[in-house]
Amino acid sequence: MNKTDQLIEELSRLPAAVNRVDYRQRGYHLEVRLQAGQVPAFAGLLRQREFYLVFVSAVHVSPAIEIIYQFACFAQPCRILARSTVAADGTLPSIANIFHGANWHERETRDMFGVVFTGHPGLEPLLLPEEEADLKPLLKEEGALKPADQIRRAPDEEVQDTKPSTTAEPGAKKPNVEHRQ
Amino acid sequence: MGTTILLPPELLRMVFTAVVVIALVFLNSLILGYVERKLAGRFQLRPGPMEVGPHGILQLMADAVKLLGKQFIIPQAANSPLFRLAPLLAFVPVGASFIVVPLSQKLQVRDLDVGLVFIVAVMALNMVATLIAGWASNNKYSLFGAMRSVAQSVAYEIPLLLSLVAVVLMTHTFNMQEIVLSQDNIWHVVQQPVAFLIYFIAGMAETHRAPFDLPEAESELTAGFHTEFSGIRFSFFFLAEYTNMFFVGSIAVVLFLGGWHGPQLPFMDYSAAVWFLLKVYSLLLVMIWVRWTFPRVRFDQLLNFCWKYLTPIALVNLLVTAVVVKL
Amino acid sequence: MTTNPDNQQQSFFLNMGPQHPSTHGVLRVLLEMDGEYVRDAEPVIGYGHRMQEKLGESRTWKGFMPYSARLDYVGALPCSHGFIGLIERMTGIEAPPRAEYIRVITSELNRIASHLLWLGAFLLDLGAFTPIMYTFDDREQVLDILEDVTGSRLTYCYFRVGGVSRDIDEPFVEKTRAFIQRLRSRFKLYDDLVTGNIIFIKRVQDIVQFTPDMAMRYGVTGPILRSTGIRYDIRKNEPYSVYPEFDFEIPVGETGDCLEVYRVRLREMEQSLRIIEQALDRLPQGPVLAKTPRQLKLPQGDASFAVETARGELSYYLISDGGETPYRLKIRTPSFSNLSPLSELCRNVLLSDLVMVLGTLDLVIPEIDR
Amino acid sequence: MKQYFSLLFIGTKSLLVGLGVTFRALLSPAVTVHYPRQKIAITPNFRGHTLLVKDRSTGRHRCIACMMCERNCPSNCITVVGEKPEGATKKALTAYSLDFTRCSLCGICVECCPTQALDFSDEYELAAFSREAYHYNLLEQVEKTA
Repeated sequence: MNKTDQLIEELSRLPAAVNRVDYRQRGYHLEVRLQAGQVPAFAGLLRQREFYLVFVSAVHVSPAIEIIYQFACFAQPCRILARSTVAADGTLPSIANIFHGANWHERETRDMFGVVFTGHPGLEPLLLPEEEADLKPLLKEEGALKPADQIRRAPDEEVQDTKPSTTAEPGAKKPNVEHRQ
Repeated sequence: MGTTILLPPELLRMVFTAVVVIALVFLNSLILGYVERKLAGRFQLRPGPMEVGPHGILQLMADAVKLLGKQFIIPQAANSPLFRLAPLLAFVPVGASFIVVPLSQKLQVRDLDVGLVFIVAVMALNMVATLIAGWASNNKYSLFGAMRSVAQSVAYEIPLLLSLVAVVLMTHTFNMQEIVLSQDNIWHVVQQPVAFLIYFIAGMAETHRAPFDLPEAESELTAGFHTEFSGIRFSFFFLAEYTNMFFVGSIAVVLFLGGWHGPQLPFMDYSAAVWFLLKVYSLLLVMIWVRWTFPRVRFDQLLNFCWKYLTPIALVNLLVTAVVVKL
Repeated sequence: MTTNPDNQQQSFFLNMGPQHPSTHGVLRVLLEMDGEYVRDAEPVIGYGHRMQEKLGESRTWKGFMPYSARLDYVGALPCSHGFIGLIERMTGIEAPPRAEYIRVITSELNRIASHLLWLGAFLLDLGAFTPIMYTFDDREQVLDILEDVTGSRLTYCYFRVGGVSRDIDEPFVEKTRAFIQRLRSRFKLYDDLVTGNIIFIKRVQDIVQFTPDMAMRYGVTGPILRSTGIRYDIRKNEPYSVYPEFDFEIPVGETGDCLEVYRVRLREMEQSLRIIEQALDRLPQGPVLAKTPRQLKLPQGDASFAVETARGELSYYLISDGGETPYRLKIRTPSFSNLSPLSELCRNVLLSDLVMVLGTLDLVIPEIDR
Repeated sequence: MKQYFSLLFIGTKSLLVGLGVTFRALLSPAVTVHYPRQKIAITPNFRGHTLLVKDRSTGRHRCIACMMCERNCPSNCITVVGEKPEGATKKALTAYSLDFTRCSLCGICVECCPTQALDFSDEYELAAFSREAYHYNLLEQVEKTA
């Protein structure tokens, strides 16, 4: 039993849904689905297994914002992508006291999405100015928001055929006329 | 002086020398500023100033005109009188100390018997100017610069004095003329190489030249004690730095490199100043060379180097000198 | 002078930046000082924030291509490499072997250029004015070579999905070989001028300690991580492009102090030269741009792509809903994570040491802020 | 004590070696070019702002006003206006403006052009007092060139 298998077993005991994925297509090895409450336990486990934090970020989908964690390991090629949906009140436990680097990543995520990480040592704005704390620029607008299943790749789906598409260019790319004479 | 009445020829000589010295001080800054920039360029594989005048020799003039034309800004929170005073205080004492420097046998404004003591006393004033400049700016970086300057000057004055005393022990005089004359046969640098080296290093530290330019340290303190100065008052610091360098070089030449001694020239009493200046500038070139080669030392290392290396070695050197002189 | 009344010790705050000569851009570090000793150093970032991730969502992947080079403008090609690699991974397009070789050659040249700039700027932080001119002399050679093939000197837009925009020719190969020769002979000069210099050694040795544990907690990557003795390089651990075909080493240090970081970076340049040399020797013939459809939609789903830039791991994570523009594009930049342990690193060091540590981190501020 | 003197010795030696390096530099020629009196040859592959190319055979530009460049431009800095003259079957270009202040010189417009009507200029000495100076009218430029 190699290290990755051990890890999968330990993760499933959390319990978390673990998927092995094709690295060549996805760029990571394991896909993990977490409940909000399991996040600290999951991070603690990876900390013990000597993983490092690549990033914490989020994506705005309906019904709720998903937080994305990526971890990788110095010792073996194993990149883990974990997802968790924020709770109904828009909060999620912080992992900043387990992986100290998450401190900034979580602050950035709060800037961009307004997700509140509970237990974070100081959730102040990081990139955006303090006076614009309510900006949340990466939240999708009404029309652009997609349900979560529309951004998932179907399991075992082959890479799409790369035939020339016949669809027209999007109208959104029309230049803004009043700026240019 | 009291009741002594100066004879007209002597008075004439003094006035003439004073004019020469003042001209030299200002001219020196222009020359040295240009030479430094040109050499810095050459050390860095580039030509240096090239635009103003042939090979850029008028560059410093252009800079001076620019600085004269600039507004002098006094920060609101600065201590205005001190802030105005500091640049003058930085420049005037060093200028004044040239009174006792013998450029040649006759080109010396006033030959004091305690010439060396006078010089050392004036040198210490430089530190006060830096302190006032840093303090009056009311800028934290400037204050850092000022504090560093004080600590550095206090520390490095000790090995500097010890190395000078070694020469005094040999010549039994503080009189600059007599020190030079005592080197008629052999320069003190041959008898006192260690003292010369220590003097040179400590002198670089006294003048805040890299790698000891901690009070300015632009990568740490932006520009240290003169961060807030602009226009003509900034140029006074600039002037003071180059005058200081020239001054340190002059003392080294007087004490160690045989002063004006050199091959015979017509009007030797006056023209020997050529040899003097030649020696001074070759020392200054080495200072420039060092500046454009090394990284800056850290503050604690600077003091460690002084207390752990320079001071003990200078003390041992002084002891050995004393024993040898006594025998 | 403001003092902090809550603190028993008389400490005060010092604003270093956003305009300061050694923060290398608009970084501000809020320092709590006790005399010249730094009690706490908190980086304040975001002054160069351009919302690159939102730009990624509002433009097609093709439109984002030039932006990818503007993340880390000092080593732009590896950044582009990551983005192009990601699109190729998602769409399944493969670049011809010659294009992959060219990508590796230009990326490595760019890495050398970046390290040379760092070397000069780092020494400038330490107060040595001359080395930066020597490193720029070398770096200009790289930029000339790259300009010849990419058309620009800094923010290249050279890689294309399915290849590169322009083939390299014989003069390029010759110039690159000449540059390899030249740089190899220049290392001696850097050793004489810098590496052996007692002032330099005393300034950087044993001041702060990077540890593997700290690297894991903060996600520190790149030469700083390797200086602690961990042999981790995306080019070896999760190889991309044609890197597995080359024989090169990952230089590692032992103690993890700033001198080790310096040594690792210098040795990395030598390894990059080795890679370039091998790539030039084995450069395959053929096209440099695969036929790609004019309109190319990204399939629904997500993918990640990590590359080793001069500063560490840069990774893109793209989520597509199958539309014209990415649904979400996350950019993970190395300096962001490398800067975050600053407050832990710089406790009770002198102000000069803090400047030295900032120099060691090799920060590119727009890359942190994105 | 031994360490004390060995450090002193090694340190002094390293400093002298360093001085040697800069001294050699002092004696070697400058590597910089005295711009603007001297200029180095610019690579033919240099990417300046884009130009409409003059077709040698027809003496006119090749633009067919298909708007590909305008649509593909990541920075939205190209505006192409084409009109169909009466009786003609094809659109003719009436205005091509490039807002160079926003251009990122990525070269996508040059690559996607179906008629190779665009190319890079080798203009690199750019300075002006207003933004508007960089709003180039490429159609006018190509018609002016002989």
